[in-house]
Amino acid sequence: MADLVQMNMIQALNNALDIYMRREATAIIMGEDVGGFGGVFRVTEGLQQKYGAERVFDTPLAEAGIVGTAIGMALGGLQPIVEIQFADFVFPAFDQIVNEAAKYRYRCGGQYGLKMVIRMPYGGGIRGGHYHSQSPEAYFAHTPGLRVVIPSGPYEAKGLLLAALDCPDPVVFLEPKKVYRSVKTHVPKDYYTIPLEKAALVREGRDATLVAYGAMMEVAREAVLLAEGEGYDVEVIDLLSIWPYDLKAVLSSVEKTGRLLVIQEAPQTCGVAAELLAEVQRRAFTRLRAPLRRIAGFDTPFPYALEDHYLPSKERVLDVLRKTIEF
Amino acid sequence: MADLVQMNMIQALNNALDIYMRREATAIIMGEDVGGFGGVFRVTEGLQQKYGAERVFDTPLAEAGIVGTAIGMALGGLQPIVEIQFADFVFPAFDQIVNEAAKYRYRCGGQYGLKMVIRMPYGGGIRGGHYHSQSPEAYFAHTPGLRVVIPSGPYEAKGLLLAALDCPDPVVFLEPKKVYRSVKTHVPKDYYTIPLEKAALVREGRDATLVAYGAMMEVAREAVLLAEGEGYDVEVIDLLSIWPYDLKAVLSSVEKTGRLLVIQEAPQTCGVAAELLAEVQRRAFTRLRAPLRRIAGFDTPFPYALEDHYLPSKERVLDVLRKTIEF
Amino acid sequence: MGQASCLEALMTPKLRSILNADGSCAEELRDLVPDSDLLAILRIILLNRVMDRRLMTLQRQGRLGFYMTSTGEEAVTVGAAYALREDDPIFLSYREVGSLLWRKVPLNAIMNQLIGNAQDLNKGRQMPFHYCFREHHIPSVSSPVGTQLPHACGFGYAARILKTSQVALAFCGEGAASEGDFHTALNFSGVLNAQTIFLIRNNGYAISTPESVQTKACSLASRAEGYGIAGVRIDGTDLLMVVRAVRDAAERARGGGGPALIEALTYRMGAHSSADDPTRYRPEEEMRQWEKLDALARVRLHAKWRGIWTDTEEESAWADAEKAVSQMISECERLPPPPVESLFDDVYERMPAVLRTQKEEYLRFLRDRKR
Amino acid sequence: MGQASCLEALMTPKLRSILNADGSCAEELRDLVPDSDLLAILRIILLNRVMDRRLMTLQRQGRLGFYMTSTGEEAVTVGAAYALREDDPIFLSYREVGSLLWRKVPLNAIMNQLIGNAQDLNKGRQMPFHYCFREHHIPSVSSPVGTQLPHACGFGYAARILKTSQVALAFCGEGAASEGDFHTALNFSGVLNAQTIFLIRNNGYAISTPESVQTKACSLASRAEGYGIAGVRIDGTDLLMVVRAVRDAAERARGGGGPALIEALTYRMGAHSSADDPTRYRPEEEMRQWEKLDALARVRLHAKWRGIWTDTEEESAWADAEKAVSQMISECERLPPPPVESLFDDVYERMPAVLRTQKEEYLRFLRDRKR
Ligand SMILES: Cc1ncc(C[n+]2csc(CCOP(=O)(O)OP(=O)(O)O)c2C)c(N)n1
Ligand SMILES: Cc1ncc(C[n+]2csc(CCOP(=O)(O)OP(=O)(O)O)c2C)c(N)n1
Ligand SMILES: [Mg+2]
Ligand SMILES: [Mg+2]
Repeated sequence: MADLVQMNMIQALNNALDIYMRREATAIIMGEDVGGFGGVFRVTEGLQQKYGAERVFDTPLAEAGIVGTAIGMALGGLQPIVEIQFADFVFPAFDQIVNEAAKYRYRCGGQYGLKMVIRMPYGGGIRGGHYHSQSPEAYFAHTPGLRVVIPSGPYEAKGLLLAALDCPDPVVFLEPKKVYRSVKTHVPKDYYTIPLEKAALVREGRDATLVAYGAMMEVAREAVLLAEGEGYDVEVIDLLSIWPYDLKAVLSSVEKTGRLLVIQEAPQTCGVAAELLAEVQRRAFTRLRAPLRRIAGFDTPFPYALEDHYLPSKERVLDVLRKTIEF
Repeated sequence: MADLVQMNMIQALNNALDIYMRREATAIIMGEDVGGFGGVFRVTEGLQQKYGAERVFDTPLAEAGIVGTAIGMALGGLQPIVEIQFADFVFPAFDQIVNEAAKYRYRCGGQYGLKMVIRMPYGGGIRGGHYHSQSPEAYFAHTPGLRVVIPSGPYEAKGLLLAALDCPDPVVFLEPKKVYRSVKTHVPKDYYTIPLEKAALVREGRDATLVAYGAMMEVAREAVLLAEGEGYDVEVIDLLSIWPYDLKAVLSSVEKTGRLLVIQEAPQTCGVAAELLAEVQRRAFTRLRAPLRRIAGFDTPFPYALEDHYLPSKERVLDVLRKTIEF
Repeated sequence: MGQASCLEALMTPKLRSILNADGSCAEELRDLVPDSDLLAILRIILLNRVMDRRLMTLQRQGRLGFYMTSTGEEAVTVGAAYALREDDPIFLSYREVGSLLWRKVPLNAIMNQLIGNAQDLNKGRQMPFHYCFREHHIPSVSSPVGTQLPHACGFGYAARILKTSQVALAFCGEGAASEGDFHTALNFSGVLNAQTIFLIRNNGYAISTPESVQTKACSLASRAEGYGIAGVRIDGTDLLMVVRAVRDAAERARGGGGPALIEALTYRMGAHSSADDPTRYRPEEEMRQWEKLDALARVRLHAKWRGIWTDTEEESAWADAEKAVSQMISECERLPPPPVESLFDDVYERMPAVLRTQKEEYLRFLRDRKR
Repeated sequence: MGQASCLEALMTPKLRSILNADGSCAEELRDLVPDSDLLAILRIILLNRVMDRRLMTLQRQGRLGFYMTSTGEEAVTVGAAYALREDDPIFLSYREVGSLLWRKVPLNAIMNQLIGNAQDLNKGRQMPFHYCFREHHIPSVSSPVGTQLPHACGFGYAARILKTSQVALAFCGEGAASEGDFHTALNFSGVLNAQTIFLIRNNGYAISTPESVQTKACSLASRAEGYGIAGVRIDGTDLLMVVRAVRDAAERARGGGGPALIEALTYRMGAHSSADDPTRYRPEEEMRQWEKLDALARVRLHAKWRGIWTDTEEESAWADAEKAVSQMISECERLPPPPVESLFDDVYERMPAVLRTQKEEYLRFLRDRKR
């Protein structure tokens, strides 16, 4: 078995980047403050020192420029790994992502493909208010041509990032910043990947299926423990790949349990949970024993002082689990 | 009763703008080529001549600048009515729309609000390929703080635009360009509004509820006629306000029919149809007689040569209606 | 240009300045800031520094979520506000509390925002520094840098059309000047002949990124030509020069003469924010060099040259500032957070039914839990 | 500057040009384009015009979805391609079919794209003009204007790092220069020292919008200074000047000397596109003035001055062009559209399960309908 090391998510991501940069001479890392400083969350720490300032470098403060030039670098034979400092600041680059990166392979009939990863910390729970808390995954999932991936812990972060880096499509890689330093787990020292488009069955259960991803996995785990205390046996799925996603895994779980609850921090309307509910109710209709449910951020901008109310909590999840199972 | 005039959607929109510009001296119209030229679709034709170049004017070619300066104009006491030449080109302005316009009122505790309308032609059916065909409504519906409105015909266009113009919140007003000149209907000559957040019950029926909006209303109508020929009695709802929307109207219809089909041209995943299905199955669960269904654009970029296959067709709608009703 | 050459630039004649190294200035330029105003400004700079020091400590104690100092840049932030009319809107970036202090925004109003408590005019919706004081003509601050620039342009157009004779001033950092919004704002302002001033606080750094990585341009003011608007580069630690440049630009804009870009060279003496550690990316020495050139040092020297400021006066001003800040902290810290129900307000002017349902369901959940 | 002053600008010494009004040039500058190349370029210009005329007609007959002419701008589009190395990528805006013709992209490949048929390398996915010819180093065109500029910058960085000695050239219109992407691309190119040339075809209009509404700047080339890169403004109807400017810039960039911005003044002689009617917004007279200055008129005059071009030769060149275009049309129009199944390819390198399900369900629906 591979050597295991204790790592938090930052270290796991840094380690994945290090392994990849060592292997692929054409890979480069760029973004605001990612160079000597190592990024505001230190994910790229030490990499400029190791791989030089031509391969790991700070950019001017302009997200459209970062993604736009990265596209050109990919066309020119480099493999850009881009950091957007916070997911909230990705929107100036939105056109370059949804109109350019997402459509490039399709629009030229496959003559070019863009092998690039756009990393960004996302999500709430750090008292960041409107602009340091958003969860934009649904915008990207609604955009054909992009892959959207969200790890929930250090192990997932390393394996998924390495898989994303090996993937020939543009990948939007969202990192739950609340989890960055909050847990340490055993992570294999060497190269490994967690395949894209595959969800992880985290816990088996009979009574209901609970799907979450990113920082909400922690909430899911805690809620399920509470539910266990009340005698409910809940199956938990970590979605990991948000799009394209593992519908099969979700379906076969719901076919067993007949009940589904999806958690997301993003505003509820047109979010990822809506997508799962819509698709699952269609395909598992006859097996359903209760309305499929979701717990999401409210349809308000992300608040500052009241963020604990805004974010799905284990108590709310328990409440809905209870209602779903007792339906 | 008010005088009625035959108008196509372009004329109805132009007429609404004319009425509003006459009434509100602080209203201004800006966008690419909207001045002397009257816009590439001629929606603003004649308005610069009437209201002067300080109130109706061409801007430089930069959508972020258009929306960004419009926000400032609204703060400064003007009421901007902005045209984005095609919805496909709104993405450079995405940050200004989702991070600024959408959050402005909330973030300052209501000290300022932005009374502004962002108009844009959207949707397929004109052989516009990737970049003259997109339907971005879900991006905006997923963004709390914005209102999203889509008329389906000339009558709706005028009444909804006048309501949007009277609304104190920023409204993203999407105009189905395929319908721009394709139908003429009787439209009241004078001022009237169609309230926001209200759907229209277009046809009553017992067997299933069909929800659509924008250019898809035409497809819905045609499909329902075909279905009628097969003996199915389908209720049709024109959503009109995409967000915030009239859940009550949809629910009470589905509670009656037990069946729902939603049509959208946008890519399927995380679209508006997903939202409706998710919410309706939760709230009308015990009344459902068949899986709720949606017909949407495929999860690919919008194509050029094969757009007739991409767009939901009346035949596909009929096919799913049949399957839903015979479930 | 990197920070070294930025220092050099402060010395070159191309850069416009008024104050001499010894604190003197040409006699006829004194009137730019009469003695009484100079004293008021000096006191505000002291207050600014006390706030920076005390609130940074508060942040370290975990009593404040986040903090950003503006120490060193007060000649720009206070000077610009001073040079404007009271009803000219100022679109802040975030590092310009000095402008608020000149505008006489109450200290408690500022602190309530920093805390996000029940009295915060923003209703606790935003992180510290995202001020909005409509009464004082301060529109809402947002994090994404540069987004305020087109707003200021649009406001400046509205002012022209509505003949309010207001001039909108927008601050941004030299980092923010790399964003697309900078480009569109400046270009639109020329075309719209907006009554707008864009003021770049070029403090040498954007977090860890030095100006040399931000652009290869020798000066950011040189961008003005590419938009057909006025451009000037000034010594941003020279209060009189700041006042003159902003006043000139405001007068021209008010008279229909068009917008202006002012690049004010200054230095971020502190960390980027309470989350930052600048020793990781810049030499101590560089920071020390700037201490002689910083806003307080230069304004103080000038006031002494005028003979209107003594060490005793300074001592008592520091004491006043400490007292005011202490009072502000103790009064504001006591206040409760905003009520839960307020979470759902102000998304729209009137709450839509779909959102009311979310609110009701959540409040019911809270009630049920209590039972 | 509006169109009137644009015309003036063509006459001013500030604007760099080589060809004189009578078609002559300084003897030592002839070698910029040797006689044989000049003839080849002239023939391409004729071909370009025949395509424009014939395909516009085809469009009016409903046999082509959309068309855009580039008549008048060929000195820039052909000249720039000529001045580059064959493997230098050209990032097209959309009005540069001349570059493709110089690169010897087969006429049928161009036409297949315009039609979007089964042989289109883009598989019928995009509107006319959204070319991509990887073999000829032509990356994919996209509608949103200006988005190609950062791509060219990034490619130019890759070329430097990978030491391919390629230079990336990006075209854009003067309208596109107002987009944020212009700003970030040029600024990044300076900082990254990218091997990139930005070439603005300033043809006076963006659809109906004249340059005077696009910017208040006197010249777009003046923006170069604000990014610390080289900038030059040239007569874009002067083939030799275009070749020289692009060649100089390419040599400098290849040698590590950094990027350049070239503003080439030209004129959009036709409508914006087949959907446009320019008589609604510009005077006939203005158009007529430009006929004397257009690329064909000036290159022809120069070729005659060199004594290498006669009316007879021109006649036979026109005939050749007509023939080639006729053949292209008839061969390409015959081809069927792409197969339905192809709709789902190339979204990702491998089709994901969720998309395969959509494909299978749709193909099943089609099969069921047929029965
Ligand atoms: C669009 C966007 N991208 C990134 C950030 C993160 N960020 C916050 S401040 C900052 C540096 C800003 O530097 P500058 O504009 O020079 O202002 P200064 O902090 O020096 O006053 C960055 C990168 C942001 N706030 N907005
Ligand atoms: C982002 C974006 N906004 C709007 C448009 C619509 N549009 C297409 S071409 C054009 C004018 C472009 O003018 P210019 O850049 O000068 O190029 P030219 O057509 O003159 O060659 C406009 C506004 C677009 N394609 N992309
Ligand atoms: Mg700075
Ligand atoms: Mg043009």
